[in-house]
Amino acid sequence: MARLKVRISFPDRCKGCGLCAHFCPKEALVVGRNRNVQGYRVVEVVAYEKCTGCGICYLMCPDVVLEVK
Amino acid sequence: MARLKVRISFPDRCKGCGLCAHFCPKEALVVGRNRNVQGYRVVEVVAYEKCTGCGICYLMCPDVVLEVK
Amino acid sequence: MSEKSQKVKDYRFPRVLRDRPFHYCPGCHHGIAHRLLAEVIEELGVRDRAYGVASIGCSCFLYYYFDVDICEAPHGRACAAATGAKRARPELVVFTYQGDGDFAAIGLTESLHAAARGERITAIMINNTVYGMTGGQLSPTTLPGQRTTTTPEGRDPRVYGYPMKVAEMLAEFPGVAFCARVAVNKPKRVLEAREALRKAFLAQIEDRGFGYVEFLSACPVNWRLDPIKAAEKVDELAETFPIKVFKDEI
Amino acid sequence: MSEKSQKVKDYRFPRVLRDRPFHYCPGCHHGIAHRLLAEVIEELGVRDRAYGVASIGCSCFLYYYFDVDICEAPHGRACAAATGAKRARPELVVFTYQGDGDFAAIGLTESLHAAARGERITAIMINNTVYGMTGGQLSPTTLPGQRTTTTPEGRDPRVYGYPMKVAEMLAEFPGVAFCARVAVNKPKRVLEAREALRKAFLAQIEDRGFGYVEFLSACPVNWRLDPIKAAEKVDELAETFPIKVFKDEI
Amino acid sequence: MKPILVKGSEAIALGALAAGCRCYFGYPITPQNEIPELLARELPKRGGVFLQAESELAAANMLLGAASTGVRAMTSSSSPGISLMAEAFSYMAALELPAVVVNVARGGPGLGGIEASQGDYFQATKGAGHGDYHFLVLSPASIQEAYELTARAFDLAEKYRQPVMILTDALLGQMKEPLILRKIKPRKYPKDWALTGAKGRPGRVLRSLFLGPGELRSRNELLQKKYRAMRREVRVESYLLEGAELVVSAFGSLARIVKEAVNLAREKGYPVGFLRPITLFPFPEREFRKLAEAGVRFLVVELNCGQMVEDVRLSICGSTEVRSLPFPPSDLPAPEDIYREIKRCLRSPRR
Amino acid sequence: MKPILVKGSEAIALGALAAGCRCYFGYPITPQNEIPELLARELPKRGGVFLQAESELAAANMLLGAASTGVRAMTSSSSPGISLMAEAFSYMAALELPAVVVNVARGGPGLGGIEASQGDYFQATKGAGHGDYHFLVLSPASIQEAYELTARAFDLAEKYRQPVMILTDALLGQMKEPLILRKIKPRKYPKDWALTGAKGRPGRVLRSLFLGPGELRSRNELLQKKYRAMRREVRVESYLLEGAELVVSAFGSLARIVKEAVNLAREKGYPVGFLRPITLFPFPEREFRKLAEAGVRFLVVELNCGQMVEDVRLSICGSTEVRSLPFPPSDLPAPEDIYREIKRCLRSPRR
Amino acid sequence: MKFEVILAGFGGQGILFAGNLLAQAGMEAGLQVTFLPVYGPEMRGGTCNCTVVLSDREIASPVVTRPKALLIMNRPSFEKFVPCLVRGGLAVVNRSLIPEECAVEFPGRRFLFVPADDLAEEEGHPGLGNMAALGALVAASGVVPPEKVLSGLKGLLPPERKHLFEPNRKVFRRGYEFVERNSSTAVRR
Amino acid sequence: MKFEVILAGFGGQGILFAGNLLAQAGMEAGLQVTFLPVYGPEMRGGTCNCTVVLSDREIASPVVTRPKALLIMNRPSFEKFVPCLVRGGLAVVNRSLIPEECAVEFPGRRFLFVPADDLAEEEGHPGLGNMAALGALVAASGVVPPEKVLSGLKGLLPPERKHLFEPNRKVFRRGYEFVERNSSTAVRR
Ligand SMILES: Cc1ncc(C[n+]2csc(CCOP(=O)(O)OP(=O)(O)O)c2C)c(N)n1
Ligand SMILES: Cc1ncc(C[n+]2csc(CCOP(=O)(O)OP(=O)(O)O)c2C)c(N)n1
Ligand code: SF4
Ligand code: SF4
Ligand code: SF4
Ligand code: SF4
Ligand code: SF4
Ligand code: SF4
Ligand SMILES: [Mg+2]
Ligand SMILES: [Mg+2]
Repeated sequence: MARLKVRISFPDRCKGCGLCAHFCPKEALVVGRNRNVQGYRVVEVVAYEKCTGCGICYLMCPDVVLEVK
Repeated sequence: MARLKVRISFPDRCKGCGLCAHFCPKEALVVGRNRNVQGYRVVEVVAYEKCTGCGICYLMCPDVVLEVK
Repeated sequence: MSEKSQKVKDYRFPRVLRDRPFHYCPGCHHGIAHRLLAEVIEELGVRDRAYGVASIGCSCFLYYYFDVDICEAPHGRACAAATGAKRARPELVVFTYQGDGDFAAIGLTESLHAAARGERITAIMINNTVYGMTGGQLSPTTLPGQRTTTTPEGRDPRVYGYPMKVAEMLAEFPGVAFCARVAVNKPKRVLEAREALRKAFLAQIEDRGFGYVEFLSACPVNWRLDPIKAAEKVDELAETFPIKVFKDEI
Repeated sequence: MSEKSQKVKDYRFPRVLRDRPFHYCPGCHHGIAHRLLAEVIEELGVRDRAYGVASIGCSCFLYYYFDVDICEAPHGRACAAATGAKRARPELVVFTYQGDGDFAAIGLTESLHAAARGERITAIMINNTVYGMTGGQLSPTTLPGQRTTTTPEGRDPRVYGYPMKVAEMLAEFPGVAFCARVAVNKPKRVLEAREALRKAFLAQIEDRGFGYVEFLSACPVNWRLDPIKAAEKVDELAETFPIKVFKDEI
Repeated sequence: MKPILVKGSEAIALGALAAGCRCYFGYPITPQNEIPELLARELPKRGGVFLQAESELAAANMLLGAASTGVRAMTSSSSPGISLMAEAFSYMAALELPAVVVNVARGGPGLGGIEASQGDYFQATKGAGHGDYHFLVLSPASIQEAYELTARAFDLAEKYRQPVMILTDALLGQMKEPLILRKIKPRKYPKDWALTGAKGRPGRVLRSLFLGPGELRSRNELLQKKYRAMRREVRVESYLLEGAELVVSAFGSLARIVKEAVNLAREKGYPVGFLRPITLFPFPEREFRKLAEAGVRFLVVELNCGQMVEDVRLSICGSTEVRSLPFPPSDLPAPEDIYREIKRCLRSPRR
Repeated sequence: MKPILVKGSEAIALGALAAGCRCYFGYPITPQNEIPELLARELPKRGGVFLQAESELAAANMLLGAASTGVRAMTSSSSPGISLMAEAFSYMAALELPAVVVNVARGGPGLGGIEASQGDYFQATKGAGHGDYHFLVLSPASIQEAYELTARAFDLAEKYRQPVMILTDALLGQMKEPLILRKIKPRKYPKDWALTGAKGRPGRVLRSLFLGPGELRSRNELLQKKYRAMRREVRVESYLLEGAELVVSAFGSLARIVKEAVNLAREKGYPVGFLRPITLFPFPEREFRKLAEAGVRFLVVELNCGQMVEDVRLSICGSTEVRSLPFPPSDLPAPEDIYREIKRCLRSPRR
Repeated sequence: MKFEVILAGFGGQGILFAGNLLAQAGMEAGLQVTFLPVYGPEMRGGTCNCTVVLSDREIASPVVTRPKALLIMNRPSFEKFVPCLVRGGLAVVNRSLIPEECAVEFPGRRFLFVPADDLAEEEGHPGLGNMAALGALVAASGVVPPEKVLSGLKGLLPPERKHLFEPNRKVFRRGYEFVERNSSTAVRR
Repeated sequence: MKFEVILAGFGGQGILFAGNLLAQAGMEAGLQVTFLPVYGPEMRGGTCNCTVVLSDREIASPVVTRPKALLIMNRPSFEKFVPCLVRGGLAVVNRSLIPEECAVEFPGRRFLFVPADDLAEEEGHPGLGNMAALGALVAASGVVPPEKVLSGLKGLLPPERKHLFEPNRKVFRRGYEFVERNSSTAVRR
C-alpha cells in the first residue's frame, strides 16, 4: 500500500484552516501564501516524499480538499 | 383525642364515589339513596359510634365532603 | 416524614379552598391532590404570596377552587408562564398544576428546560395515563396495551414506544432539588404525597431549586372502572411508574 | 469497530457529496461530520433510498452538498418531519442533521418523543455548545462560565442551570437502539465517529429502533479560537460531555 | 345507497378515507376528536398510518414530512391548535406541499370555549403565519358537503401543490345528519417533486430558504400566480337571488341558520336572497361584484366580530352597501334574530 | 444631547430600557439578535431580568407569566418566531395582558430569507392567532422613532391592558442612524388586576376560558370596545399633502424610500403627497377617507405581495382609486422604481 | 311536518343516546333529521342536552330555540327548557325526579309525567330511564313508528354491546305502553 | 452635500468596521448619516458589504443603488459593484488583491488603486487593510476631516480593545498619506 499518497484534489475547497498540516505526522503539508477562488490561503504539499499515505489529513480536513490514493 | 369524630360537613359536595366508605376501617360510612343538589347519591354515617376519628375517610375523599373534628 | 404531618389531628376543610364543589368525576384523584395542595399552602403559610398556574386539562378550573392568585397558561406552557412570573417577582411562591399530556407531551420542552434551569418553582404533574379532559386519548404515560380512544387496540410499543418516565428524567437535572412520584390510592400514600408536596414547595422557598411531584392518579371515567377499582388499578401503574422519592435535597 | 472501516484503504471524495465547497467557516467540524455522513451512506449502499432532513442552523444548506433527497424542516422540527416521512414511506432511510439548539432547545419535545416512540430514523446532533448560525448565543449545551453573546459574563448556572446531556437522556428510552457521543478533533476519534454513525444507520435499517449520534464539534468563530485551538478545546468539552457509546443494540 | 347518521367530524374523516388519505397526524382537542378517533380505528385496517403526535407542532411537521414524500396526508385540530401550526403552514406553503388541514373552530380568543365560532376566518384566509402565503380554504355547510369537500381537498392540494384547509366549526363538527357515502375517485397528478429516494436521478430538494438575488421574489411570484390560478376553483351556493334587493351572506354551518331566516323573510314577501361562499380563499369576488353591480345590498352574518365582511367589502369596492351582523361566539343566533335584521335592513333607506 | 450611532434593533432595546422594561424573554433569530444581546448586557445591571428562552413558544409564555404579575415585559423575534407565538398572543389578548412584542420581520414564507420584508402585515394586524383579537401595532420608520415608539408601546400596553406590537423589518433593524436618547417618563396605570400574591384580598384570576352563557360573548365585546377606544391612538406622518392629486402610502422603513421618491416627483412638479400610517392597527381610516373624499387617489407601496392596500381600500370604500405597488421580498426597490410608478399613475386616466 | 325536540338531563342519564336513537329512527323512517349534542368542555358531571329535528323537508338549521317538544330527565333541565317550549308543545318529564307540581307554572303546554327511572328500575335496569322516557315520547308524539326505534337501536349498538338490546327494548316498551295505558290522564295541559 | 458610498469585500476584511467608522466620523462632523450593513444568513465566509450615506440634509433612504463612491477590497466585489458606480464616481480599490487592469472596462469613473493590504502589512498589521483603504477614501473624497475618523475610532473601540487604537490609527494614516503623496497619479479615470 506504499503507493498511496496525499493529493490536493480540490484546492478551491480549501479554507486554509491548517488542521491537515497540524495533524500530519510527517509534516508533509503546510498552508501556503497562495489564495484560491474563495480568497482563502491554500494548503500545499511541502514534503511529498515523506507522505506515508496514512490518510490522517483526509480524516481531519473539514472541507474534503485532500484525497489519498 | 377520642372526641374526634367524622362529620359530613359538605354533603352537597359529595359524589357518592364510595371511597370513604371503602377505606373506613370501621365501616361507619355508606353511600345512601338520597341525592344532593348535584344529583349524586350522598354518603351517610351509619355507625357514628364506631367512628374512631382516624381521619382515613377525610384523606381518601376526593371531594372534601368530610371533616373529622 | 416530618413530625408535624404525622401527629394525630383534626381534619378540616382547608381554608385555602373555596367553597365550591369540584367539577371532577366521582372518584377522580384530582380532588385529593387539590386538597393536599391546599393543605400544604396553608401549612407553609404562603397563601398570601402564592401564584398558581392553571394548565389545560381536567384541572383547568383550578382557579374556581383555590383562593390564591391564579393565571391560566396555554396547553403545555405552564412551566414557561411560571418561569416568567417567578423571574418577574421572585418573592412569589409559584406552582403549576398539570396533567401528563400537558406536562410531558405538548409541554415537554417547557417542563424540562424549566427543570434544567433550576427554576424556583414547584411543578405538580397528575399522571392519569390518559388525556382526561378530551375524552381519554393516548398520553405519553399510557401503559403498553392500554386501550384509549386513539389506541383502540391498546398502546402498541412498536407504534408509540414505551411510557415516558418523567420523574426519572427530571431527577437527572442538577437544577432539580426535589423530585418524587406519589400516589393517593391508599391512606398512607396520601400522607406521603402530602409530605412530598411540602418538600417540593420547600425546594423553592429555601431557594434550592425546582420542585416536582408526580401523582399517579385514577381516572375512573376514562379507565371505565368504578372509583374503587380505579383506585386499585393505581397499584398496577406503580409497577411501571415506581412510587419513590427520586431526589431530596431539602 | 468493524473490520471494514479499519482496513488500510485509499481515501476519496465520497460520491454522495456534490462538488460544491462547504460554506462553513475555516476549521468548522460540520465539514468533517458531513464527510463521514456521506461515507456511511455510500458504504451502506442506501444513497438511492436516503431521505435527509435539513434543519435550521449553520447546516441548513445540507442540500447543497448531499446528492440525496432532502427536505428542509422548520427550526427544531426535524425529528417530526423525519417521523412523517418514515411513517409515510418506511422503505426510506431517513436521517436528520441538527444543531444543539435545534435538537435540544426549541426541538426538544420533537426529538425526545421521536426517540421515545422508537422511530426508525437516524438523528445526528452537532453539539458545538452555541447557536452558530445566529452569532454565538447560549445553547442548552453551553458550558458553565462559557461566554456567549447572550451570556456576556459567562453561563451562570444560577440563571441557566447546567448543560443538558442529551445522549444520556436518550439512552434511557427503550425505543433507542443506538446512542453515542463522538468527537472528530483527533484522527482516531474520526474513525470511531464514523463507526458510530454506521451503527446509528443500521439501527433503522435493521429495524431495531432510533439511532442517535451526537458530535462534539468545534465552532472556531464563535469560540473565538483558531481552528487548531478550537479542535483542542473539544477535549475540554468532553469532560462535561463524555465521549462514549451509551447504548448499542446493533 | 343507504345513508348513515354521522357527525360532521366523522364525515370529514370518512371523506379523507374515501380520497385515499394514507397518513393522519394529529393531537387531541375538542371539538374534533371524532376525526382522529375514527381514523385511529380505520386507517390501520387499510394499511394507512394513524399517529397521535405529541403536540400540534409535531403533527403539522409530521404532515410536512409525509407530504414531502408524495403521499396523501392530513391533520386536524381546532383553533388554539391551529395557531400553533402557523409556522409549519408557512413552510408547507413555501415548500409547495400538498396537504389537508382541518380546523373545526371553537370560540376564542385564548382558550375561549368549545362552541361554534367563525373567529378564525382571518387566520384561515389571510395567512396565520408569516409571509405572503395562503391556504385554499373550503367551508362546508352540511355533513354531506363536509364529506365531499374533504375528499375534493386532497385533489386540489395535489393539483396546486398547496395546503388546503377545511374550515368548519363545532356546530357542523358535532351535529349528526344523514350521509351518503358516495364513492370518490381520487384524481392523479404528477409527483415529480416528491422525495421518494433518489434512485436513478439526482437528489431532490424541498426548501424555502432563498438567499440568491431575486430568488425569494421568484418564489413569491410563483405562489401569487398559483393563487390567481386557484380562482377557477371558486364555489358558492346561491339561493333565491332572483329579484333579491338584499343578499344575506354567511359561510359554513351558520349559513344554514341564515338560510332559514331567508326562507322566513321570503315567506313574508321580503325580496331577500342568499349567497354562501364555499371557497373562502380564493374569495368569490366576482359573484359578489356581479350582484353589487346590479344594485343588490348585502348583509353579512358571521359567528365572530366581523371578518368575512371585509372580503365582501373588498369585492364590491364601495358600489353598494354592506352591513355586518356579527355574533361573537357564545350561543348561536336563531333564524328569527337574523330575520329581524333582514327586515331592518330592508326598511332602512339605502345609503 | 449628543447623538449616538446605533442600529434600529439597538434603539428598540434602548427604548425598552428607557420605558422601564423589567423583563425580557426571547430566542435568537436573525435579524434582531442585537435586541437580546444588548439587553443581556444592560438589564441585569439595572436589576432587571434577561432570560434566553428555549424557544419562541417558551419566550412568549414567559412573557405571559411575567406580564400577569404587572411588571413591564417584552419579547422580540422575527417572522417564523412570531408565527410560533400566535397561540400565546391570542391568550395574552384574551387575558388582557399588557406586553410588548417586537417583530423585526424578514422575508417569507417559510424560512424565506433575512432581507427586509413587510409580509407579516396581515399577521400583525388581522391577528395571527385564533379568535377575534388584535395587537395595537406600531411601525417606526427611523431609528429615533423606533426608540420612542418602543417606549410608548409600554405605556399603551398598560393603558389598554393589551399586547402591543412593534412591527419593523430587517432594514430598520440593521441600519444605523444617530439616536438622541431622550429621557422617557413612563406613565403609571392602575394594576388592580395584577397577580402579586393575594395578601389582604381574595385570590385573583386571569383566565380566558368562558363557558357560562354569554360569558365569551361579553369578553369579546369588551375587547372590541377596547379596539374602538384605541382609535384615538392613531398616528400618521403626512408630507406634501397640500395640492396632492396622488398620495403615496407606505409604512415602516420602506416609507423612507417612498418619501425620497415623492421628493423626486415633487421636484419634477408632480402633484404627489405622502401618508405613512404609524399605527397599523388601529388603521388610520379617517385620514385616508378624508383625502379620498377630497378626490385624492392612492398608490400603496409595500415590501410584500399587497397587504396594507386592503386596509386602504376598506378605509376609503371605493370612493377613489387605490393602486397597489407590491415588492415581494428580495432586494429593496430604489426610489427611482417608485418614482416611475408615480409618473405612470399620474399619467393614466382616473378610473 | 317538522318535529323539534330537546332532550335534557344529567350527564350519565343517557340523554345523547336517546337523542341519537330518535334521529336514527327518524332517518330509517325516511325523514330528514339532524341531531345536535351540546357537550361540556369536559366529560364530567353537569347537565347535558341535545336537539333532534325530524322533518319531511330539508332542514336548514339544526339549532332550535323554541322546541315543539321536550324530554326532561332532571330538575335543572326542567327549569332551563320548559320556558322555551312553544305554546301547545309537549313535555315528557321524568316524574321519578321531578314532581308534577312544577308544571303548574306553565299553562298551555302539554305535560306528560312518566316515572321513567322507576319504570326502568322495575324492569331491573335502573340506568335506562332514558329509554322509558323515549318510549313515552314516541308514543305521545307519534313522530316515528316504534319499530323504527327498535331497528335503530340494533344499528346503534356496537357488536360488543349487542346484549344491551333486550334491556333497552324492554324499558322502551314500558315507557311506550305507559302512555298507551294512561293516554287520557297522562297528558296534563 | 450628499455622499453615498458602498464598502465591499470578503467577510473578515473589516468592511463593516470601516463603514461604521465612516458613519461615526460623519456624525461627529455634524452630518446626517446612515449605515446599512448587508449580512449573510450566517456569520461565515462569503462576501460582505455595507452602505454609508453622509448628508447635510435628512436622509430619506439608506439604500443606494447607484453610489457616488466605492471602497472595494476584493475581486468579486469589484465585479459586483463597479458597474453600479455613477459616472464620475470614485472607486477606492485594494490593489493588493485587484490588478489595475480591471479598471479599463469602466471608463468615466475615478479609480484610486491603493495597495491596502500591503500598506497594512508594512505597518505590521496585516489584518488592517480596511483602515488603509478607508484612509485613502477619506483623503480622496474629503468627505470628513481625518481627525473625526480618529475620534470616531476612539468611540467605537470597546474598553477591552482600546489597545487596537494605535495600530488602526497608524494604518489609516498610511492610507491617507498614500493619497496625499500620489494624488496626481493615483486616481485613474
Ligand atoms: C393547544 C391545545 N391543544 C390541545 C388542547 C386540547 N386539550 C385540552 S386538555 C388536553 C389534554 C389533557 O390531558 P392531561 O394534560 O393529561 O390532563 P388530564 O385532563 O388528564 O388531567 C388537551 C389535548 C388545547 N386545549 N390546546
Ligand atoms: C423558529 C425559528 N427560531 C429561530 C430561528 C433562528 N435560528 C436559526 S439557526 C438557530 C440556532 C442554531 O444553533 P444550532 O441549532 O446549535 O446549530 P448551529 O448553527 O450551531 O450548527 C436559530 C435560533 C429560526 N430560523 N427559526
Ligand atoms: S496521508 Fe498522512 S502523511 Fe501523507 S500528508 Fe496526509 S497526514 Fe501526512
Ligand atoms: S484541513 Fe482541509 S481546508 Fe484545512 S488547510 Fe488542510 S486542506 Fe485546507
Ligand atoms: S374517621 Fe376513620 S373511623 Fe371515622 S368514619 Fe372516617 S375512616 Fe371511619
Ligand atoms: S369519598 Fe367523598 S365524595 Fe366519595 S362518597 Fe365519600 S364523602 Fe362522598
Ligand atoms: S375525566 Fe378522568 S381525570 Fe378528568 S375529571 Fe374525570 S376522572 Fe378525573
Ligand atoms: S459559526 Fe461555528 S458552527 Fe457555524 S460554520 Fe462557523 S464555525 Fe461552523
Ligand atoms: Mg392526563
Ligand atoms: Mg450549535
